[in-house]
Amino acid sequence: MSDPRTIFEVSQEGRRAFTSPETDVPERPLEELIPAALLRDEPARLPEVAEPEIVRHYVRLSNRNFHLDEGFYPLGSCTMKHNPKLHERVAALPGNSRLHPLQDPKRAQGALELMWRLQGSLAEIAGLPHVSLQPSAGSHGELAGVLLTRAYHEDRGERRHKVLTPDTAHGTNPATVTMAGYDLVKLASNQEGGIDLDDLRAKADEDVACLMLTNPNTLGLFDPNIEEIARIVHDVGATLYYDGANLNAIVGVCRPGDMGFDIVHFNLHKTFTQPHGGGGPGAGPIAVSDRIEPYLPRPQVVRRAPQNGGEPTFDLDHDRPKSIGRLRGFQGNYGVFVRSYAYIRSLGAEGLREMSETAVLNANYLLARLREKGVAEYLPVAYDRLCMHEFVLSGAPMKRDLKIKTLDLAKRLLDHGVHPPTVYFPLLVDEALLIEPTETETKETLDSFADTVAEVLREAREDPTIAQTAPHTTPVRRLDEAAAAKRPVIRQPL
Amino acid sequence: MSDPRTIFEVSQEGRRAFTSPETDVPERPLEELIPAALLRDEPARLPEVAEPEIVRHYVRLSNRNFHLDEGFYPLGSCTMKHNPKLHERVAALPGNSRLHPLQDPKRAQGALELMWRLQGSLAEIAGLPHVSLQPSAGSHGELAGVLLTRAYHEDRGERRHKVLTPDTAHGTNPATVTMAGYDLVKLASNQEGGIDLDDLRAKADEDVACLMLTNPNTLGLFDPNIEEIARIVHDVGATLYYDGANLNAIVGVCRPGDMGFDIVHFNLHKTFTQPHGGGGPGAGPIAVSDRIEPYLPRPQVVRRAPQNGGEPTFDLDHDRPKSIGRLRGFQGNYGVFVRSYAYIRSLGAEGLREMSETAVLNANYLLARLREKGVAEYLPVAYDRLCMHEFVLSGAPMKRDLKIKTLDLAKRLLDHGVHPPTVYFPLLVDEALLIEPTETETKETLDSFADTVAEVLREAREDPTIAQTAPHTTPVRRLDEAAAAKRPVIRQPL
Amino acid sequence: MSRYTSVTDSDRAAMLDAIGVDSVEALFADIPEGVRLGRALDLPPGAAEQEVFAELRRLAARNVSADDEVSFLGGGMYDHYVPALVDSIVQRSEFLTPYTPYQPEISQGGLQVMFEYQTAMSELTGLPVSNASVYEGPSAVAAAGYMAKLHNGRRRFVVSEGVHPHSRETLETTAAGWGAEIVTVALRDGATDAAALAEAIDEDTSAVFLQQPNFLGAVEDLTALSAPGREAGAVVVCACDPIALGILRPPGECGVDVAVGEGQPLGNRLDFGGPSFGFFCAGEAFLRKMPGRIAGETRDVDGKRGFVLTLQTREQHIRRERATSNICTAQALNALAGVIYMSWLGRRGLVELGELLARRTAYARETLAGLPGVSLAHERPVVREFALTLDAPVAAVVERCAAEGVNPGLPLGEDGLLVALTEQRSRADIDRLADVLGRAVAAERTGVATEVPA
Amino acid sequence: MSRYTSVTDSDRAAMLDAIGVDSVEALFADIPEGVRLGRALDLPPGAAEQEVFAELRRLAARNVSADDEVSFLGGGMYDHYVPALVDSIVQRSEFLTPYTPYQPEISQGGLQVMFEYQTAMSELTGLPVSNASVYEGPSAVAAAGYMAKLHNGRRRFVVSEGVHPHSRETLETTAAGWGAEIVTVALRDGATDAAALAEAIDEDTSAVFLQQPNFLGAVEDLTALSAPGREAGAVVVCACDPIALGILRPPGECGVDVAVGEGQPLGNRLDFGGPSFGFFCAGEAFLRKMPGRIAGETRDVDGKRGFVLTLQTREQHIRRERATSNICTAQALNALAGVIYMSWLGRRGLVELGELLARRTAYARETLAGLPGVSLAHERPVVREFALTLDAPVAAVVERCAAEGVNPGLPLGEDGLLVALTEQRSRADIDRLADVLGRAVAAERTGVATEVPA
Ligand SMILES: Cc1ncc(COP(=O)(O)O)c(C=O)c1O
Ligand SMILES: Cc1ncc(COP(=O)(O)O)c(C=O)c1O
Repeated sequence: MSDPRTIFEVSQEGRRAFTSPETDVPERPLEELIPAALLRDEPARLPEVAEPEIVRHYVRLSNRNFHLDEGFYPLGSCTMKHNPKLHERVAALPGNSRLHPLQDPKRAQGALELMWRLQGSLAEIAGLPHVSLQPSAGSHGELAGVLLTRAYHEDRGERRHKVLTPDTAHGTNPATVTMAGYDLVKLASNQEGGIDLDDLRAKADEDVACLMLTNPNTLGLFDPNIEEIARIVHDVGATLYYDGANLNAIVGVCRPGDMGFDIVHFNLHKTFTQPHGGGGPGAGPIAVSDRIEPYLPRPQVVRRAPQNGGEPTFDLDHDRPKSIGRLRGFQGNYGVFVRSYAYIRSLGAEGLREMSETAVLNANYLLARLREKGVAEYLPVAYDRLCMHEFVLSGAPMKRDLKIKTLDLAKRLLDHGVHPPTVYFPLLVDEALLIEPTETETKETLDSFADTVAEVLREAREDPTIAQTAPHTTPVRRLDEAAAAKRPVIRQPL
Repeated sequence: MSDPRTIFEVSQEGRRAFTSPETDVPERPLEELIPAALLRDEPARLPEVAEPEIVRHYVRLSNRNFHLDEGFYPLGSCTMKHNPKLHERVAALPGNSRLHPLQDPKRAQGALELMWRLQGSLAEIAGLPHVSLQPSAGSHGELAGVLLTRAYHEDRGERRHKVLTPDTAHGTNPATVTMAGYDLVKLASNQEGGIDLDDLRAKADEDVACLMLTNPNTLGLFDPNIEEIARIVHDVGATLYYDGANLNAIVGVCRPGDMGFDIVHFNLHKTFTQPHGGGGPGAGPIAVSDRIEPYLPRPQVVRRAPQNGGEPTFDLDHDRPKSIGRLRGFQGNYGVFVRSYAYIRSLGAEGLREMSETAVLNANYLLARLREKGVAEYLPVAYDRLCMHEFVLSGAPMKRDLKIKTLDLAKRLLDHGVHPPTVYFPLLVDEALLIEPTETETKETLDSFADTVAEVLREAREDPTIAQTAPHTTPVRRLDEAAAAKRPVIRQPL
Repeated sequence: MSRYTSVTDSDRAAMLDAIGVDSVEALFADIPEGVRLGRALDLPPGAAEQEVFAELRRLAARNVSADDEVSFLGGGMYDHYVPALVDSIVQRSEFLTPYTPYQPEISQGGLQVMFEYQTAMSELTGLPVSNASVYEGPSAVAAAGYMAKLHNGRRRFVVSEGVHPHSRETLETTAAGWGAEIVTVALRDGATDAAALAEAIDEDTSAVFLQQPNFLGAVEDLTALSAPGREAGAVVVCACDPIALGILRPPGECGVDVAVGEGQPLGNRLDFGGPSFGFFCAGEAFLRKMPGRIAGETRDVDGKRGFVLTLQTREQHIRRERATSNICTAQALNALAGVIYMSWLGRRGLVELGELLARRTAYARETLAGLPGVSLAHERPVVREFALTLDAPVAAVVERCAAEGVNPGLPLGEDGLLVALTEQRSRADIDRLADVLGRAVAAERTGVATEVPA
Repeated sequence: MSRYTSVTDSDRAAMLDAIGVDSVEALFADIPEGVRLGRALDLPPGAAEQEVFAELRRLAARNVSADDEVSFLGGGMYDHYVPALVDSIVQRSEFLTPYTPYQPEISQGGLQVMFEYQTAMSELTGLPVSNASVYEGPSAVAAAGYMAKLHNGRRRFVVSEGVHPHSRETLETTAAGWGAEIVTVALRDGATDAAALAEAIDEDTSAVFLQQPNFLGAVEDLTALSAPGREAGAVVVCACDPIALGILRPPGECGVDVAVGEGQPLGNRLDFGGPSFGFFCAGEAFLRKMPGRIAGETRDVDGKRGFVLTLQTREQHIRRERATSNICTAQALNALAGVIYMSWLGRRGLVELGELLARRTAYARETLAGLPGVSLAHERPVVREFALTLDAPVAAVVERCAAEGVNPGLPLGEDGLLVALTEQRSRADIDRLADVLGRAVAAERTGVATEVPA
């Protein structure tokens, strides 16, 4: 495939796809309406292209993406499960897609009821009574959670400046801690990949505002000491925050609220199958306990008791004096709520539990299958236990014995038409590969992935250079990321 | 790419994508409702696959198609112009897509008005006053046209058994003649690629019912003798039929009715940009003169004068005693009508003429450009004149001097990511290539096509085997069509 | 320049220069003065995308669609739920925009889809040969008539009155071309009169035409009805509701030679009657006489599996006037929707759907027949559609129901009503119909002088 | 097994066997008894696709969308026409379903889109650096505040009252995290009071926040308003309506350091407020402090052009607590819609659209201001939105208009109304608004005791 041109390079002066509606009002010169000094001298140099070439340009570009509807996508921590096509249909209903966010709640009852029902479902799933749908993604939920913690403590006249996160934490956790104005304190992991309780006891003091945890954690392991952890954290008056990115492992089996978490965020674009869109949109609703509720973001979707025997009505409650305030404009990513609500309605209580059970079954089967194929010799599992919905392999022996790094393996997998697992995360595992198959994959797909990994290792035994120089069949091959960062070219010169 | 499996090979017993709505009525055993003798013993062996794998299967299959949104598609006689995305949106409006064909006309006024307006637009474009939208494609329109001719003559007590078609005619013309119970008489072409008038005069007698013509014809040439041809045909009392497949050359410039044609079919999936869908759907409305009108298919969409000063209403008129009757169920391919109507509204009178002018400009430019590139030496134009919207090259010199056939050139073009022109048609040109760029292509695209053809010829001079064994980069290479026809495997053994 | 063309003024100048003419006019020199239009077309000016969309929205809003009322309309097309995955796949440019697969190497997607479709239809009908689609139902019946004529050269068609009126009329229209005689056999108690049918068949009979279930919804005894035709060497043709074939004995097991029908119920939208697709299946004997395209499996030069259009005697081929049919562009995209839908239903889903329909239909039939002034037009077994006789003028009754947002079905003559169900009509909808229809019939029956709502 | 999973009973048996456990239960052994749910979730049972669709259709039907009334609502999101090609491209699985492009070799489509988007936004704002999107408008303003803090370490924000209330509140919420002080500067005659602004700015001021056009629709003199902030070493941030930037002097030419805003008007649906995208552009000085993703051009080992995510200090990287932001999943698909829309409008279309809006808005403003009981809240120049003062309670007036199918705009306080236009509101629509609003105001003004329709 030849180097693709950008839409700006396709552009030819004078072409256009847009036809303006006729000017049905007086054609006054613009300068009469707006002082010339405030007007542009030159039009913005947007592309000039007719519809057929715009379509071809983006269709061709689209074919340079690997995607979930094309093949296996076991990207750990991202829960790349199938996105039901029904969800796009319901999100596109004019009553949803054409509804203005500032429409009077009286005339948006369907949307508010859907949000209210979704809040209820998420509360039941989290085991925590109160939900705000506002955050736009997981990290936004994290920020909300830490700001809620701050509001909670300040309301009690407490000043705390530390937040704890384990060394297995996802990068957004520490970043959130800093953004929210706290000092980060890292916790060590124990032999089993869980929190080192002694380290926790040592660090948990009155200055600690919160412990942010993922459970199962980013190793795909459920921390069996969770009750003790909660006890320790609560004893020092801190909050326990649940990073919901891994919720897909436990829905209907156990609930963060029952584990003692005070605040939970959901990634609707993971567990509840909002398509990822190549980097968003998503949504990161939060569920909280009673003591945190007063501080939830404004506005809240509420149900008002039926007036004079009629139907109950739904409204936006802005009157929340202790609220941390808004985290964004309007009511959140409603289009995402529609999809996730449709998903919860489609699966129901039983289906949701089956979803998690199958996710865990698929992960453990794939792990076993890889072992069968003798992969373990070069890619041992980091923690030799049953895993939950994902597991971590270490590429250290492979690097030592076969001279191919985890990165090389990943790039070689591209030539086999599968998306590589998450690589070099979590940080505490050397040459880590984080593998999450999800519940929507078939046994055949898992088998063939295991065969492919085994095949790449076999090939490397014979000739490591093939993997070292992979990929070979992709639209472009390894790219010079260093140069890109050193001399950034981040827009087209026109 | 490995051999793709069929959906039946993907199937695994017990899997499913369908969830049945609950049975909300008594669950009576089927045998109570329908005698067992009339029931199936075994379920039909349809595939058993969950949604994620159905989606992947067909998405992957789709990527084994070349398509118009991917690249240049100069398939002569097929008018592969851009399909505006707006048309899919309007066709999908529930008021259109969810309208039952047997809805009472009173409650389908919007649909009937749209059809009535489309009839009017097509009548104006054809220069013939009466239109029936019923035929499902061009050949269906041809059949209608010949049956109308029969009805017209029989109504006048005439029995005629011959239909004339030129040797340049598309295969559907002769096939139609036979299906309609007529004997085919072929007309020779003259030096300029038009009808040989002497041959026509010789063959035009009282037994001739109709002359079927395409103008511009399949050589892309406009027959300047059209008025004389019409005179000859009408003098013997025959009808003159216009195969509208090439209408894209002349819209707004001249009209079949004004040339003397009695009956015209349109290919809405060509001139009026209904997407081809890999072999349909299309629509083949017909326009006719006053003397043919009484015989038009039933029902006709009509407008009824406003009752008591109200709006005019639209209706289906079944009361047409002389009608040839139905050609199909219901009212025709309405979804196609919606798209074509949107297209006519988008372009308007001026835009439609510009459409044809640009189609002709693009064709002549591409022809000139190929000449410039020295292609003419091996691929001379069959008739060295200005062409209309398409033109024919002969691969005879190329075959003789470079040892590559038209088929080889076509197959080699596949490796360059363009769709080949129509090959070996029309039949009277040796090693024919029929090239139709359409108006929606850019000058750059035409230039690069010319370069590509020149490059293939250059390559063939050095090494003809490359083209002879092409394609090399497609999902499959040349296929054994003979074996397929000799030992047909036309369904999967289960 | 429209929004779909790209020739700028400077492009045009350069292009004319390359061609060697000085104006676009000059390119049309071959067109005689006498036939030139010499004026602009009398059509409205072009409009912006949003304006065209707005106009079409206004028009569409003036139709009462299956979204706007509780509809029991059937009679050949049925309001089944079309799963979202069908739309999302069918709308892909890769399937939506290519032409008929003339270049198999770059058309494997479409060709394999045809092969899968043919397999599924062959399973459904119990016949070994399926083509890749014809236009739609009634013209498929007519095409079967033409194939019968090619097969046995006879010119006499015996047609059951249970065959859809549109199919019978279409058969007549096209048969007129080669002057075939058509004999219609009446129904008895809602089903084809077997004795009368046998009566009507003779050794000049080219084909016998049946429908399963028939136009009044009755399940026919195909095995019994096929026998006389086969003995007389006639081709036995049966038009079928593909959904009903999910539970009914397939025509191929009943002595039927050719099974055709309207494919719309298989994952296609109503679209006010089209585009949908017609299916066309037959026995081995007809392999080389089939109309339309057929995809076949083969190998490429490297031995790789692939698919091609095969058994073609059409279009750009020699002996063109000897083609077995003139059909060229058919309904590939609609057949694609059909095979996706069948994969979605799956082996068990197809049966579950048929059973659900049969049960809800039985419930509806009993409920409605229990209404005063409403009786069954026949008591034959049915799958998803049945006919009623009203003791009131059906037109007026329908208007009353429509005024309450219910479309009770298709009027048959003065007092008949054809009621159809799909899985989208719940028991609650049926009860609603019973209530509305009951009151409508009562009002019209007792002839109370109430204004019929327009 | 749901319709989205494929593990049959025999699959499960084989899989458990390979794992070496005898039940799925066993896989959850690590979960302590004490925290197990031990019951089914209290949620309704699952439903068929058609049932879920029907339920969501019922809910959606209870909203009054921009399809159901003539709406002049704006205030941050605007009802522009979204061309069909945007939907058809954005809905392609290739764009809809991949994750963030962590593997550039198989993500060139998405990465090049980001690069094109960054170029277009840079053109629109007149600033050299754009990221690939943030969540939406108001949180983009807050993100700019955090970047300013990283840039100059100061903790004081001076905010014009012309900045959207949602943006100001979001800024406060997040600034609370690092304890910044926020000073609000009032408007004078509808625009930011330049003198008061200069007043409020001191050497501790980290950033100055403006909006163009401001919340009341007035076009601000950015050049004048930026000066004092720049002199004081503060970061000048301006939230912009991207459509207005088609004709207004770009912030980058007015001394603005950071231009952010709500991207919805660029080809994104209303969606009751999201998902859309926020844009974030800045001067070179901020290149390495930008939040979110940025795509950069580079070459592969064969020298082929390609694109990668660059300048990342986020997520799976070291020094994570030093990240310039925590944003991870952003709004890539919405930004894609944005760049497709901008390509569709094109260089000239963007200007034509801006001019059409300015002219229709001028017409609407004059027409409405001419109504008895209606006056202009300010007389500043506007592009597509303007504020009115009513001599009547706005809430009641809006209800009256709604009853006639017109949404006159966003109520401001007791008697203010913010009216917004898009190219979808024709002169006829404006005249309709004038008629309906005029009567509504008259009725409420003279306080006639007519029932306010609910
Ligand atoms: C463990 C974990 N936490 C947090 C996040 C951040 O979520 P988002 O990308 O929705 O902001 C992710 C996403 O990758 C994650 O995997
Ligand atoms: C010249 C000509 N006539 C007739 C036809 C038949 O039209 P359709 O395929 O719509 O039946 C075609 C289509 O290829 C054609 O090119």
